[in-house]
Amino acid sequence: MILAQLLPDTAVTDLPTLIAGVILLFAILLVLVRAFIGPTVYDRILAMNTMGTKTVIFVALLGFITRRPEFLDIALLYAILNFLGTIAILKYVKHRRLG
Amino acid sequence: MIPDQLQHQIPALIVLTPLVLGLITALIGRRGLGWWIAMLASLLVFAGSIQLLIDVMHSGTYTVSYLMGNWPVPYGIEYRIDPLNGGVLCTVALISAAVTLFARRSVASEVSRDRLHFFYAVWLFCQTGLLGITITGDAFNLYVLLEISSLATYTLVAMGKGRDRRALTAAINYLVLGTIGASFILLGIGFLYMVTGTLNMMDMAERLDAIYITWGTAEPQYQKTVLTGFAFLFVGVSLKLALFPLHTWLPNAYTYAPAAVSALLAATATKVGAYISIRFIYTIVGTDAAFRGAIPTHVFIMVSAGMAILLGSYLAIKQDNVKKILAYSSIAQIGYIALGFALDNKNGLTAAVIHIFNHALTKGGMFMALGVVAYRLGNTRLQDLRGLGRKLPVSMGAFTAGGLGLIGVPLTAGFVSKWYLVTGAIEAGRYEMAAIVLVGSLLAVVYVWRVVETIYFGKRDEGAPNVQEAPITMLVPMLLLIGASIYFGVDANTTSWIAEAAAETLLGVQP
Amino acid sequence: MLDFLHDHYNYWVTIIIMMIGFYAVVAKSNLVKKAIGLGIFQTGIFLFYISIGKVDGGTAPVKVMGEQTDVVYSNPLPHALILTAIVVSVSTLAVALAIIVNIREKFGSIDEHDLNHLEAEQE
Amino acid sequence: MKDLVVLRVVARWNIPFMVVFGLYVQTHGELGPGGGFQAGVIIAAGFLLYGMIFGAQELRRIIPRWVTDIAAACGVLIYAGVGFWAMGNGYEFLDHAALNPANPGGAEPWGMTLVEYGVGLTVAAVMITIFNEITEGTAPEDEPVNKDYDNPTEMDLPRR
Repeated sequence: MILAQLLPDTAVTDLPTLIAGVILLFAILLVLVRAFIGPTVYDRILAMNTMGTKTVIFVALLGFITRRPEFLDIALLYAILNFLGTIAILKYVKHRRLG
Repeated sequence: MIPDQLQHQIPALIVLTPLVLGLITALIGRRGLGWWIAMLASLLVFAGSIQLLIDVMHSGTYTVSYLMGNWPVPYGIEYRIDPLNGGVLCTVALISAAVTLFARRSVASEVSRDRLHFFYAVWLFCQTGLLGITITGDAFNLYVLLEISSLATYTLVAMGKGRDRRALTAAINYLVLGTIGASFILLGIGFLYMVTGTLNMMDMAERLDAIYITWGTAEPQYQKTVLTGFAFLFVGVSLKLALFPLHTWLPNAYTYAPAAVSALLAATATKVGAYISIRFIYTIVGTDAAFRGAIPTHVFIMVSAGMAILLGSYLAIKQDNVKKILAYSSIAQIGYIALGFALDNKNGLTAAVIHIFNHALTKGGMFMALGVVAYRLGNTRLQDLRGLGRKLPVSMGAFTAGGLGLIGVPLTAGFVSKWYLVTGAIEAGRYEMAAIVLVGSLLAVVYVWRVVETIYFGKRDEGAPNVQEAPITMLVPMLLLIGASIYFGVDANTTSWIAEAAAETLLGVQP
Repeated sequence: MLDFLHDHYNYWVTIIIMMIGFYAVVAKSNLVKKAIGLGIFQTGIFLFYISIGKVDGGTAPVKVMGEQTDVVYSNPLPHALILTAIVVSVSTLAVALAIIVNIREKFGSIDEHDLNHLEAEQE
Repeated sequence: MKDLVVLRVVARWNIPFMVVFGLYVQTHGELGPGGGFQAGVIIAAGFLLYGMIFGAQELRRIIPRWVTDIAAACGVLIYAGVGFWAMGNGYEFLDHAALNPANPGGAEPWGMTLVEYGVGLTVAAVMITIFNEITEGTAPEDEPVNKDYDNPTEMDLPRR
């Protein structure tokens, strides 16, 4: 439903991508549940990292559906920042410092 | 005198000079040059703003406009100066120049030496923000500059940590409340942008007028979005302005900041807040929607202002730290300004505008006098001021003269603004407000007398450190401001000319 | 009722996020949590701005390559405004954290109740 | 963390691409999503990754503090300089037509590009400065707080 609202008049003909989007959102939801219940910090970090990966794919998919290849740049950027963020959090948890 | 080319660029230069010189101060680093650059910037800005005000008052339309990047009006950022702007701009520039001169010795004694260049860089950024707010004609630009000045202010207040660590908690309190206020302003501007599709203040005002007309049938109805946006804006600005129930950040921030910062803040920051409310109520949203729409805002402001005058003065009486007395007195004085622009007539608005200027002079001078005390004694507790009148005759004399201005004794600037205010209140049929103003003056007598009595009739403790009069660089700006407040009390022609012109342009009366 | 909720869902999201942040600012006594709350509060406002820039059927405001002329773009102005506001928000967070670090050094605590006690003792 | 082979190799291979991607976003900003602000963050991200894996000392060795300080100020001065150039030539502040009076429309992209380069320089420098400020004062290398990955300590468990 959200997807249909995001893309009112773009090609809804490519149903497979729409289904892929919905599945991705569901996967993000599952990962979000893991991030909440936890139990250790590492579970949460893994969950957030996975969620970032899903977001990268979702942005790329969105670009594919709306026929805007520029979205790939954003996906690439988000992949970099996600990687960096995960490393930073892991390093902080293990060493209690960033430098 | 000034080449035409340069004169045309003055509105942009007023904001850019402190910004660029502040950056250079930060870049040059530890050479002791900071104060000189800050002084140079303040003097340039002061000269520019006087020139600009003269231009405005002598131009037929009472406006000077400058287009950033030469983009046509609704699209680009416009700097637009009218008498209200120009007056507030000159006030800010004058106070900044005077306080910068004062700051040299005062700040050197309160801020560690290797942070001095940083202090003056932030000091200049604070001026950039305050000057920019008054000069800009673009709503979002106003928000950005407001945040620049606020961020600089939080940092400056926190710099008082060397003398008293409570400066830090005061700064974080101010930061939390100030950021919430600024966010509300951002949200309010967002609502107005959503309705009008423009950010230029004049354009916004015109489009809002058009919306009111098409919306109104027999009786004007105001769109809920506009009123919601206005409500957010008003609450946000009131937080910045420290209008009564939202004033809680103010006393500690003023008390524990370095002396020069207290003087700058008390004299300019809240005044600029008052300017923003006047601008939004009168120019953009319009009094029809703000006062006579679904929400009678002026009644709220009057109640808050009345409470501010009475409770602010009452709390000032109860304080033991003189800086805190002045801080609570500032809350009361903000009440007078707010009352002035809530009256919605020419005399009330004139009172608000003129009191912005007069109170800035008076309070700036008084905080400088306390800065001298802090410079010589290290603190400003009331019991330590006993008998200082003989030791520091000039500063304490200036303090007393400023105190008379707070009370509103004839021949001081405070009297002029209170005269207009009481006239306006009676004209609007608000006799109870006129009564509150008079009661507030009586309360001011009490708290000023409490300090003056301690200064002149108290006995100095045995073995109290011997103190001398302050160095000349601290006395000159203080006497300048206090002298100006007395001069403009005796000869109010210039200030009332500008303030009345401002009130007329705001109320839409053809000059 | 459901339509009312659905038609204004961007407002609801904004309000909910703002109130979560505001709750953190008001209810948490840890100063760092207050600063995070302020960040959440402002994020709600950013989302509000972004949502009012949406044009029905509009695509991202990046010029479409090729010869198409009938492309509808979303309004890019709120995006530009919010980029500025995000910078402001980050600066606010930085200033807040710097002050909190100083508070930790001078008072030895960043809990508001402790700070109130310490200040009262100093009086 | 430089004793971890995977991270070290990944970083070695990734950092050049991150910086080049940043430059791409910077130069390509007017045609795609991006601009000086985003580019500055991406370039700084590359250096930050280097700093996190090889240590902040090492990062400060290749980019000393004075370089970032000057770069940050220079970026702003480039921005302001474009504006002052216009002012000096009798145009309004930041009127890019001053760059090429013969063809004002054609000068607009030039002005914007210069301004964006200034923004990118400042943002990259400020991001690295923030990283330096955060890591300054921590010991160069110390023992990991938690070496036992299989048995998380109390610190790793969620707190109430």
